[in-house]
Amino acid sequence: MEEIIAIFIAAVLSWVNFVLIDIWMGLPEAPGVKGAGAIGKSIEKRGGDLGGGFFSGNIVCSPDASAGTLLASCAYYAFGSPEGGLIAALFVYFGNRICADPGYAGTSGALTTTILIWLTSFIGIAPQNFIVGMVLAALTIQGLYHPVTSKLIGKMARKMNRKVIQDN
Amino acid sequence: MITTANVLSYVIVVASALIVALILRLPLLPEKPMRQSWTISIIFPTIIIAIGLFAIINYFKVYNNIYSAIIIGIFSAIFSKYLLERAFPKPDLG
Amino acid sequence: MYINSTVIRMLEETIIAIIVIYMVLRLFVTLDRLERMPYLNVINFSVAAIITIQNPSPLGAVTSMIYFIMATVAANAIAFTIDKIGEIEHDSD
Amino acid sequence: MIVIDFPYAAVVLMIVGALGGILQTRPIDKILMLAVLGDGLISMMSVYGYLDVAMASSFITFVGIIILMIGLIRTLEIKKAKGELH
Repeated sequence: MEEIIAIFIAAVLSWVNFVLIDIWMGLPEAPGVKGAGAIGKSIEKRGGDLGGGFFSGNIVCSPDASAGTLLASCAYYAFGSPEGGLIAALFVYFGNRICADPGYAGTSGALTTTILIWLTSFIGIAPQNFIVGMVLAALTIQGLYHPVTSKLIGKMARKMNRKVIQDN
Repeated sequence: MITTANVLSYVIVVASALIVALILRLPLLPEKPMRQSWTISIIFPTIIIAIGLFAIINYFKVYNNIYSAIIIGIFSAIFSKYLLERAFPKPDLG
Repeated sequence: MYINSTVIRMLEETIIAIIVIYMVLRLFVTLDRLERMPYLNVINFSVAAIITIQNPSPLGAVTSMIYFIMATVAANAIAFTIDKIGEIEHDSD
Repeated sequence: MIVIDFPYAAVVLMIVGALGGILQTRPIDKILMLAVLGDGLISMMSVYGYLDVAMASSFITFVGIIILMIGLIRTLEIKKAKGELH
């Protein structure tokens, strides 16, 4: 029972971490590549919000703070020390440059996740709980029902002053 | 495992990379809409590359001394100044 | 202690397996092509997680990173191609 | 407590990828289902501990998918230039 509570807390923490960093780094503003714009317009056509759609498409098309959170917790769990998070930040930066992205979101996501896991290890939440928590968080954003989650992301983006920039 | 001696090594890596990058005249920060700029600066890629490379070497516990820390700082500054644009070029399509 | 740690790993494996089976069935049922891409992304997340959970070693972590980055590049190419094919067929009408 | 081992989920991934690749007719759907099949194969290999095979296979599968995509776009452009599309 304690493990289920730990996984739930880790899921909430990683959800807040990657959604806040992705919105702050401007993912709902514009699609980085062409396929992300197509996914966003498809979600808007099915009754969602355009900013949330661009957010979802950018997560699909390049490794952003969601990938930073997942890979940093994986590397922390495998290397057994906070050095894994630093190695994961390096790998995520190279992966971002391959996918035609500047790479600020993924690297800062990996570093903040490393600090977060190191802080929560004192209250008994292990890194493998963060791995499963990140998969659950990605499920709630990408997998359940796109119109509701894209409206929620669009509302948060408008509150954090990251509106959609119409350029085309 | 990060101990106090290794924290000193990480500080030496950061200081070495910062000094060599200042000599090579990289800018300290990207320009103002920071989340969209492609400028290679000291804070964003150089120190990240230096810390990541030194963490890989530090895990294997063979070359984790001060001299390799200084060499990795110099190498990461030179890499991000001259080779990074050539290895991972900026995309031209929007 | 050993039994406790295996029980923890079983719990995580069960959660990830349920997520993968749900997502792949939903991907098979859906007909819209662009709607499938987020579901494929969740499958990539789950597989990258299970590689490290089953193999807690540095090689497992490196395998997970390489898998996830290459899968993201492939998803980028698939989404770009779906958009491009729509453009080509729409122009030819 | 109910326990599901991950190889069952990998088997479901591979069966769905193979069935989808057979049943769906457009080339883009077939290649997307090939990606699902590759996911199942790589997860099955890595669950049983063959990490080097999984690493090489993840390189080869996804680079192959990218090359197939480039070939598909080129084929459609040539068909459109010849006027054979529709």
